[in-house]
Amino acid sequence: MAGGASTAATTDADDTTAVTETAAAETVTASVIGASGFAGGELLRLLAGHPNFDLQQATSRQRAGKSIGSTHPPLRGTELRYTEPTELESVDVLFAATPHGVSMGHIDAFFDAADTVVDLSADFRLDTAAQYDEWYDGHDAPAYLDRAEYALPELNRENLPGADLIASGGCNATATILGLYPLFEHGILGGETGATDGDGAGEPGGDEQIVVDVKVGSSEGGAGGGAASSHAERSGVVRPYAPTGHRHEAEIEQFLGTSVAFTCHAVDMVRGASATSHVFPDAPVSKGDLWTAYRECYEDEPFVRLAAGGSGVYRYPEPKAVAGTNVAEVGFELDPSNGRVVVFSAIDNVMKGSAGQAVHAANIALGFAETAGLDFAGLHPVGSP
Amino acid sequence: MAGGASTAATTDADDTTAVTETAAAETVTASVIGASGFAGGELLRLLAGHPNFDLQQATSRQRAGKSIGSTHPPLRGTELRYTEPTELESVDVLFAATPHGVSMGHIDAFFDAADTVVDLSADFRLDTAAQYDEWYDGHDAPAYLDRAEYALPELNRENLPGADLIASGGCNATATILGLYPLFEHGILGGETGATDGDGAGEPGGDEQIVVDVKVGSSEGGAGGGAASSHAERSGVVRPYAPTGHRHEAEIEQFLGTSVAFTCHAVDMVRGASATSHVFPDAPVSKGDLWTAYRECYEDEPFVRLAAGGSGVYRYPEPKAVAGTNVAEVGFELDPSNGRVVVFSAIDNVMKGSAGQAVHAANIALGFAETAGLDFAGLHPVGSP
Amino acid sequence: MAGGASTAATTDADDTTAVTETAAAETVTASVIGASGFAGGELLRLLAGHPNFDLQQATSRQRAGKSIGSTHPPLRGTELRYTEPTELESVDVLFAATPHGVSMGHIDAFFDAADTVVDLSADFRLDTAAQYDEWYDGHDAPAYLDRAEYALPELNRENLPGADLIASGGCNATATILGLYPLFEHGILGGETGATDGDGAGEPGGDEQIVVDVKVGSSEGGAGGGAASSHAERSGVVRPYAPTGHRHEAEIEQFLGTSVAFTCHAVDMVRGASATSHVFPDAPVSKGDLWTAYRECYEDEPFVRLAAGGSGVYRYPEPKAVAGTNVAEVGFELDPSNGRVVVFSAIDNVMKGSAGQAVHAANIALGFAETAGLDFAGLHPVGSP
Amino acid sequence: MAGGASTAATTDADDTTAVTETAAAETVTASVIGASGFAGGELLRLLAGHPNFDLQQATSRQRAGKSIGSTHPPLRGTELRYTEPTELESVDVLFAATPHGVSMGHIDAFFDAADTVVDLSADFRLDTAAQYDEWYDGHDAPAYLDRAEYALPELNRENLPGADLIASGGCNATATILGLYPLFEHGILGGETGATDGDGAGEPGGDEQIVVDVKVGSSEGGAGGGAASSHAERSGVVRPYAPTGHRHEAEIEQFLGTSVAFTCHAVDMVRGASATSHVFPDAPVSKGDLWTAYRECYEDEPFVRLAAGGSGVYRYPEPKAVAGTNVAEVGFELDPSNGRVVVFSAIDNVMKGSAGQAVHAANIALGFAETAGLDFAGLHPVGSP
Amino acid sequence: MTTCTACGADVSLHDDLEAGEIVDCTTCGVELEVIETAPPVLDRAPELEEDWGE
Amino acid sequence: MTTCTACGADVSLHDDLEAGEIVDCTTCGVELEVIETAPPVLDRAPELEEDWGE
Ligand SMILES: NC(=O)c1ccc[n+]([C@@H]2O[C@H](COP(=O)([O-])OP(=O)(O)OC[C@H]3O[C@@H](n4cnc5c(N)ncnc54)[C@H](OP(=O)(O)O)[C@@H]3O)[C@@H](O)[C@H]2O)c1
Ligand SMILES: NC(=O)c1ccc[n+]([C@@H]2O[C@H](COP(=O)([O-])OP(=O)(O)OC[C@H]3O[C@@H](n4cnc5c(N)ncnc54)[C@H](OP(=O)(O)O)[C@@H]3O)[C@@H](O)[C@H]2O)c1
Ligand SMILES: NC(=O)c1ccc[n+]([C@@H]2O[C@H](COP(=O)([O-])OP(=O)(O)OC[C@H]3O[C@@H](n4cnc5c(N)ncnc54)[C@H](OP(=O)(O)O)[C@@H]3O)[C@@H](O)[C@H]2O)c1
Ligand SMILES: NC(=O)c1ccc[n+]([C@@H]2O[C@H](COP(=O)([O-])OP(=O)(O)OC[C@H]3O[C@@H](n4cnc5c(N)ncnc54)[C@H](OP(=O)(O)O)[C@@H]3O)[C@@H](O)[C@H]2O)c1
Ligand SMILES: [Zn+2]
Ligand SMILES: [Zn+2]
Repeated sequence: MAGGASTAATTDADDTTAVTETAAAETVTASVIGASGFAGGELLRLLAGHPNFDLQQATSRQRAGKSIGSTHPPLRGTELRYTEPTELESVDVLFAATPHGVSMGHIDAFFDAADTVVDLSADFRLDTAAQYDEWYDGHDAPAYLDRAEYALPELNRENLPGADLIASGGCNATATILGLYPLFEHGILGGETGATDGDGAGEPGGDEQIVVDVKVGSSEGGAGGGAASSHAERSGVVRPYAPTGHRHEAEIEQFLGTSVAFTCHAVDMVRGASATSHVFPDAPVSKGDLWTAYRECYEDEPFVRLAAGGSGVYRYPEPKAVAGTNVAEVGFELDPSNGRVVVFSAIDNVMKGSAGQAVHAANIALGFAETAGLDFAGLHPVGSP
Repeated sequence: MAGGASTAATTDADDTTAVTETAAAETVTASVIGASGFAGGELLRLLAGHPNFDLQQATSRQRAGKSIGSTHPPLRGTELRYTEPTELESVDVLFAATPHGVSMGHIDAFFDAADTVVDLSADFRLDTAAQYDEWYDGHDAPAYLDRAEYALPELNRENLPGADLIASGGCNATATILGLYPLFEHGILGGETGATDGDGAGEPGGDEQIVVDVKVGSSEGGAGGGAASSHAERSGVVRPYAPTGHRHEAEIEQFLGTSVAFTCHAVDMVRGASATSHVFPDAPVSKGDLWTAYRECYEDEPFVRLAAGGSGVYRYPEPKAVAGTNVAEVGFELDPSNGRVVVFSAIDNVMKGSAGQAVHAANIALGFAETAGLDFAGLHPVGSP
Repeated sequence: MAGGASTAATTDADDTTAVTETAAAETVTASVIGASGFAGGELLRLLAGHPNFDLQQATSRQRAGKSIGSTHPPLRGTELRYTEPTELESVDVLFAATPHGVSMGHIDAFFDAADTVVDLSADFRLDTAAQYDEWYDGHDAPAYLDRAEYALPELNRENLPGADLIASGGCNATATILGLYPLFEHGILGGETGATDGDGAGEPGGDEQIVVDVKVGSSEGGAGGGAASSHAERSGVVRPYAPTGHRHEAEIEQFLGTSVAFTCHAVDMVRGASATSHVFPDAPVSKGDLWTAYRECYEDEPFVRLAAGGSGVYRYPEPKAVAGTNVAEVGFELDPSNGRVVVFSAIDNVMKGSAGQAVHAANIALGFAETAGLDFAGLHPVGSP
Repeated sequence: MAGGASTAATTDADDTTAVTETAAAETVTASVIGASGFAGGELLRLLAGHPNFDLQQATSRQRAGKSIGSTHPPLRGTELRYTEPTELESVDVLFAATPHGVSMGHIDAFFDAADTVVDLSADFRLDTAAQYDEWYDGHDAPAYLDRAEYALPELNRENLPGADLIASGGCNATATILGLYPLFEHGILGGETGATDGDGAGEPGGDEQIVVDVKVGSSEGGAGGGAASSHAERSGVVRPYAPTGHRHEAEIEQFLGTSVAFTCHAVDMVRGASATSHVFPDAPVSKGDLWTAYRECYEDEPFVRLAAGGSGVYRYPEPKAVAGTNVAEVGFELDPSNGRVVVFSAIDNVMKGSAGQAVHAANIALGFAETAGLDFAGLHPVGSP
Repeated sequence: MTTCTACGADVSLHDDLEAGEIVDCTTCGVELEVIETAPPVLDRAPELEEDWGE
Repeated sequence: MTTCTACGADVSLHDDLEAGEIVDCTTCGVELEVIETAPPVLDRAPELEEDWGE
């Protein structure tokens, strides 16, 4: 017998010592709904290696009774088996990694089972039912929208301690917002009006045309499968899959206070989302101004890494440099011929774009070390991860 | 209308007729300089299957004496061996597929050997020496610039018959120009001033901000190799390799009469270039207007195929749908939320982006059927070609 | 000797002559059952470019009424639409590219509609009903088994002229048999008993242990899709998918007269099948003996190319060198330390492994030029096609 | 600033404290020779996250003075810079990840600088100078061969405590040996004579023909690059790169006491080595016998995971299931038709095949926890890592 | 021949067309529903939110 | 704890086991059917010819 999970167990043991020393609140119980999916599987992996979480249940309707390692190779050898989502036991924290619409339909049941709910879907990210009417098919539990805190910790971590309904930011939105935020924060975009105020309700910006051209990997589509996402059809693509009208625009607009012209392409990788934002500030900026803006925003951030030129092979953000990690790479370049700023941001959609961000947010909400369970630094070389 | 198998079928029929009618001019001799490279190898392949060309020499300094099949598997079994580029014999047509700067340095020798020179490099694409000073390191043979005809046959085929120095359009420029041209041609962009007049010297357009976000395969870098383009480092990337300042901007601007904000990413494919252009017309347009513009420009083109929505897996242009072919897929979508038009164009950089376009131009210059030698319709399924 | 561009050139010339000479038999009508699948789509593509076939119908139950280009990008712009397989019109030749079991259930209806049936499935490949009982779930129409001719033209083309039920050889079987056949033919394996006699009924060989280790692309699984063959799960694999007991063993044994120890791995490509056969001849052989055996078998074959050492990057057979073509690359190496012969063979499973081989067989059966419609020589460079 | 590396840095700081508190043996200093390469970079990453190592120097001749993060993205933000290998400072342990031949030429200098040398190359893996004459180009420092301990901890961990010259097992050899060892250990292969005795000097086995068919990723070739390993040429291959005569045969034979018929293919992944061994035991075995053999050998091993059938997508060993980890997956299947046992083993060549195995061996040699620094469990989903 | 309501191209239709049948335009690919048959009248078919890759 | 019929490893089972339930062995992965519950008896579950990739 062998591998990851058992190693994690040893680690747990060591940490247990630490736990004994500090305080009872140190370890909390947690379950994952939608654990057989890609985001849910990542949550299982992260919780297994996390010093402060004790995993109780993992749900899957289709695989109930099977071991979690039968789906997720890194968890092979683990004894835990999937249970039905209708058989939730009491835990401190419930992570929901189900498709859009599921959490809003079961939120009462979730709170019956847990004190804190961390939702990875879009169900509680927007502020108002009206937004759900506009971008989705309405909302089943609008009463919870006020209670929910959107979580993109770099921008609003102050809102998270003690939050009991956390709406973890979406993958493409996270990449885009992290890339553009310093420009708004430092007044390079948005005039005096556009800055966000930390609760996600920015004032409307000017009439900037912000073009965001996104490239994503196949894991964004989830574990389902189907002819269009088969290996033969999906390999080697540069395929415009959301030419316009991507729902994450709603989140971006809510957070940055400006709309974006957003286009999404599927490319040949499994993990990764890369956003290239093309913006045209009203007033000229220098590359030094940009460095100042980005450094001031992110230099103390444990999960943001700046890459904006430099030397060697890896000069700008790229998804494979952050694959498997909770790190967002952010960078920029200035186009002297037209005053354009090109902003690049790259994340692993299954980590910083979903499960990692959710754990990060939970760490803050529950008072754990922010980086607990999230310290994997990535691999080099790595192919198309 | 356009494309694939149907074109091939029609072509066969037409050619047979043509063959019966015409005569001696039917077959010309041709040689390829830089034949061991990617574009040069493709030329060898195309000429071998072309009814009107008789291949004489293929040059490579490093592989002189070796058979051309030793480098290019599709040519295995062929008797031809590489020769030194200094030992050119007389031919009707010389194709040069050498790195930038080589043709301009040897252009006199090229014309000593041949009546017609088709150059695949950027050496004769720009109109003036001043442009070479601005975008490159100047020009060695500026006297030839007037003589050269830029070749992007869909836009300026009328200039090509009889041309004796042909500068085949660049890969990323071709993709971009084919995507944007109908918008200028139909006044959707460029006001009354911006339209091109067919000789590549457009009038300056308005102050549109045209963002062009390009994704390219590794064959654009040529056959060289090196640590950064090794499989381990280059696999699975979404890597900003020309964030700003790409030299093809010069060509695009020369042809469309407007500058573009251009950014290029390397992605994980070998053949292919995909350009996504984001534009904001001054006046509102409908999807019907767009269809009219694109259909009028391209419906009779043998090598342009429109893809703009529809159903199935392949709804918009994508490189793998045109891999191995001389076809450019062009499509568009309208973003109702901000009046943006998103234009997608996809080509095989080794075909429509270089060797195929060069043969197409030569066909026109020499009075052959336009599609001669270029009828391969592509593969389905295909992975990351 | 054989292959690529040279073949194409010769073919063109020959065909022109042939066309002038012959007459009415020149063009026959054909339909494809299962045309929305991978093998069926390839048939459509090949028939569209074939000088002697006139495509009538393409069936798909799920896509009836839709254009064939909606599924297969190379056929975009073609007017033909899918029809129901129950509405077959009369044609000369019917190609069936349906899953195992369909043809045997509809064979009477097929012959009602057509004079000649070319089946790409395994339904008529084996000689006896007993073999279907052993390897499959029995046979529905055993009376047709005697009438059917197995088609692997390099080995039994003499059986094909005039055949009216053709069972096109399987992909992995084709790769394996083409690799091993010269060893049996030249007595390097099989003693005096093992040689095949052309009708697929070889005498049992000796007790050689022949290990065949196969690597295949995802298109072998067909166009279906499903979670296991999704891009995210299927990318980057070296996955043993048929560790033992692959059904193609039956075909190989029937043809070579010896059983093989056969194991199949899925690897990260879409098109391609590569068989590495490890054999231990009883008597020592030299590399010269091997060259003699392989050259004598294959030097006149239009679709077999030998690659067994040499220089450059492409020294041994590999699938990407033959992607899109009907060529099989075959090669070998001698292991002096243990007398082993390692045989490599590589094909494109959608071409030489199914649709191309079927057209090749039909060409022979109907008296057309063998290479008609099959002259594409492949691409270089090419990625993971 | 951010990410993995800073976390690692913090850890280092903490550990320093720990060192002062506990005992001298707790934390040792280490340097890496050849740190800009793939194996060397992985060592840097592992040592940065290891509780018992304090990294001092990382050498690169070509990048001396540059930061280690400039080459290896996971280490971005780390302050350490490359130094010349000629400027080694004193450390407890020196890891050498240089090409074959370098360590043997500098071994005296290495021992001048360090008490313990862990070499990742083949320079000290074989027992005798005669073997180096046979398989390599002789040996420069044969006197050290007796002193060196080969390290494949699952098989000979008892030899490692206190060893001061460790020759970490080769990647393909490790995969092969781990797969076959239980068969010899349990007498399924090798008769009464073939079992190894733990010091790598097995008795000669019987005359089994063991065929080992290996598939490897591009990182096995190191960070160099070159035309043949460029992305365009190396993508999508199933390329026989060592048809016969691979040098790892020497290691395998030395350890298992039997020769193997060994063939290596390059496939399209970056990290990973997969060995499929086909063996024909003299006496019949059942699948239960195999389970007993493999479970008894490996059930307590922290880094071996058995996968031999089961359900779901991941049924047998495959490289992507272990990418980034020090785990070897081992499995098997029985072929009832011919008594063959097919053994599959899969590792990450940069981890279990080199850097991970070296750290594992060092952990044992120095008395640390075996799994220290090696607890990453891998990713799911993951593409072509 | 009938005109596609989306792109304006001609759409070729077979003879025994039935109302309610879905065909696609070979130029733009949109799915069109046959509303009437003699003469043929086509309208944009209701968009199935078909998954096509993500 | 019960023994897997395929690989011989221990299989951990939860308390409210029901006959007919399918579990998999965490060592070898085979699917096992619960034949009896007190004490638990497992047998190899009938193999579904599940597609797992080709
Ligand atoms: N993948 C990403 O990159 C990403 C990024 C950001 C956010 N997200 C969000 O994370 C969520 C999960 O995404 P995913 O990609 O992991 O999807 P997925 O792979 O399809 O997994 C969905 C999971 O939910 C379960 N499930 C489905 N319907 C359910 C229902 N009605 N009740 C209970 N469980 C149900 C499924 O298992 P059973 O059907 O067996 O119960 C499965 O475990 C989505 O909301 C997605 O938008 C994903
Ligand atoms: N690859 C593309 O997608 C693409 C697209 C559009 C345009 N182009 C243009 O096409 C040209 C060739 O590109 P490529 O990608 O095929 O490059 P490549 O693979 O690097 O090939 C270059 C060829 O030129 C030869 N060569 C190099 N220097 C030479 C010299 N001084 N004199 C004579 N021959 C020389 C090389 O062979 P020896 O060194 O052995 O002589 C080789 O055959 C370039 O100008 C490029 O910009 C390429
Ligand atoms: N792919 C290869 O590499 C390969 C190689 C050698 C041989 N083959 C053989 O070729 C055949 C087709 O393989 P494929 O990979 O192309 O499969 P595929 O992609 O799954 O296509 C199957 C085709 O058959 C149709 N079909 C399915 N069931 C049918 C039925 N009951 N009646 C009529 N039509 C039916 C399907 O369309 P509708 O469901 O819409 O009718 C589809 O057009 C198989 O027998 C396979 O073994 C394939
Ligand atoms: N890659 C694998 O999968 C793998 C697996 C098992 C074992 N190994 C073994 O590990 C070793 C390293 O392999 P690799 O793949 O990491 O190779 P690599 O990527 O080519 O790296 C080689 C390293 O050695 C340095 N180097 C080269 N020549 C040197 C010299 N004469 N003196 C000092 N330093 C020198 C290089 O840097 P500078 O040139 O800048 O000094 C570089 O840092 C090899 O012996 C290999 O056989 C590798
Ligand atoms: Zn239309
Ligand atoms: Zn078991």
